[in-house]
Amino acid sequence: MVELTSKKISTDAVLEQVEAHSTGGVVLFLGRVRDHAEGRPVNKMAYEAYAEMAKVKLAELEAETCQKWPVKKIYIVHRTGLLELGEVSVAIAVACAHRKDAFAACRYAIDRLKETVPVWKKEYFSDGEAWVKGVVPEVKKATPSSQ
Amino acid sequence: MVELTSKKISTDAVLEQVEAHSTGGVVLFLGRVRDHAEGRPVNKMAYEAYAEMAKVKLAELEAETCQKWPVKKIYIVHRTGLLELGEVSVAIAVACAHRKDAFAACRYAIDRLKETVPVWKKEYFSDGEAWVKGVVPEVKKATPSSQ
Amino acid sequence: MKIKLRFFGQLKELTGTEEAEIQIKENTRVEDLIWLLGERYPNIREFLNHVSFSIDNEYASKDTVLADNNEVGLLPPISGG
Amino acid sequence: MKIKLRFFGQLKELTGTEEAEIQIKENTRVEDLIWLLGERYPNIREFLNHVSFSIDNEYASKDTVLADNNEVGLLPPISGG
Repeated sequence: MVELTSKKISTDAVLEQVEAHSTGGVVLFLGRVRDHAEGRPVNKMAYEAYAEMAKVKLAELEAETCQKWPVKKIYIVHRTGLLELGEVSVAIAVACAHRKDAFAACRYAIDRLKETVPVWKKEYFSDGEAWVKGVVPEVKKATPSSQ
Repeated sequence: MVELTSKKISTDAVLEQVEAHSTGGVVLFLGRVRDHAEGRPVNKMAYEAYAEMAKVKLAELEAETCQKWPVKKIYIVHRTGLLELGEVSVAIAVACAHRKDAFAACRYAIDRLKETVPVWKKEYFSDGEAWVKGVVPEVKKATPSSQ
Repeated sequence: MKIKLRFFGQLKELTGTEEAEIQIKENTRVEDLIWLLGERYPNIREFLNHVSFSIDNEYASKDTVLADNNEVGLLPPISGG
Repeated sequence: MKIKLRFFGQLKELTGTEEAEIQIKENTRVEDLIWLLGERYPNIREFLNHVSFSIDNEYASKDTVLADNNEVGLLPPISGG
């Protein structure tokens, strides 16, 4: 399951989503608001999403991850809105029969999320604010009607 | 920090141990009791530890992991006693500034734990019980006084 | 023909706009749209080179031809996670 | 000289013992101890080949010489996690 939420992310709730008695290994990744960025102290962080598209991309990400690894359960949630220091901005939980797969799948999911899901973050400093330098998502060429 | 406990492991408490405003990425590994082992249904699982030595080995594991990766916070806890299906037998939480390190360090820690920490588990089936086939820990040769 | 525009991040701030409608001619490609946008929103001109475009929730290349009622997103480099 | 033995897992079950003391001669190595153990605990003989030994909380090789009051663990292959 995937979700985009403006509410505080509870890690307990995240882990409940991947409860399954048939899984041995669970890997959870949490992204949290850091108190510094390139040496500058950060006070808080705002996350903005293109909600409709982000949900589509999160669902694609889920499907892609499950295609590449034998995932039993996966839950991906991204937060939006204004976050305080230490709050969770993104959580990805993956349950697999074998821990090797759970690590690889979770790692893939967070790496890929950062390349594909339309979300933007802004850092608030004591003396101003700045959008975080992002990455340009890859775009498949429009298939020309060339056959 | 490392711990050996006969009490139920709370993932919230585990994650609290690696709270730090200076860390961006947290990776948590959870081992849970599975409902099957090599095709046979499992009802519960008993974990026995050589407590004094396990604590020494867990502390070594922590030190080793922190030496290999830039770990900001790490918490390793292993459960002992009789566990029901789905209960957490081991939890390893690692917080690093960069997620790549957190994944690598957490992966290393659980792999190494299984090779070095003296813990034994027994599976209970509906019609019997069996000690799980384990691994023989590596032993450094006693340094002979050969100089 | 008309399309709906959606602005995000810095582009939303610079245009002061979340959504807008714009009339386009038939066979307008994303690349052509960029010029229309530069004309209509002068203060985002310098950013348009780094903007990605989406059409109906899918990233679109610059040679994609727009259709009536498409929803087109103007997406600065993404920084989620 | 005497040492303290600790039994774990299957070995604890088979010997019905958690701890025991055993007298050893000076210069007894872990390898020599294995023969003493086989003599004293016949029903773990077939397992002694796969047992690891610890001395005072550290894995010990078979050529390690035991010292008075060492705590020696008889450790079946480990299966934590």
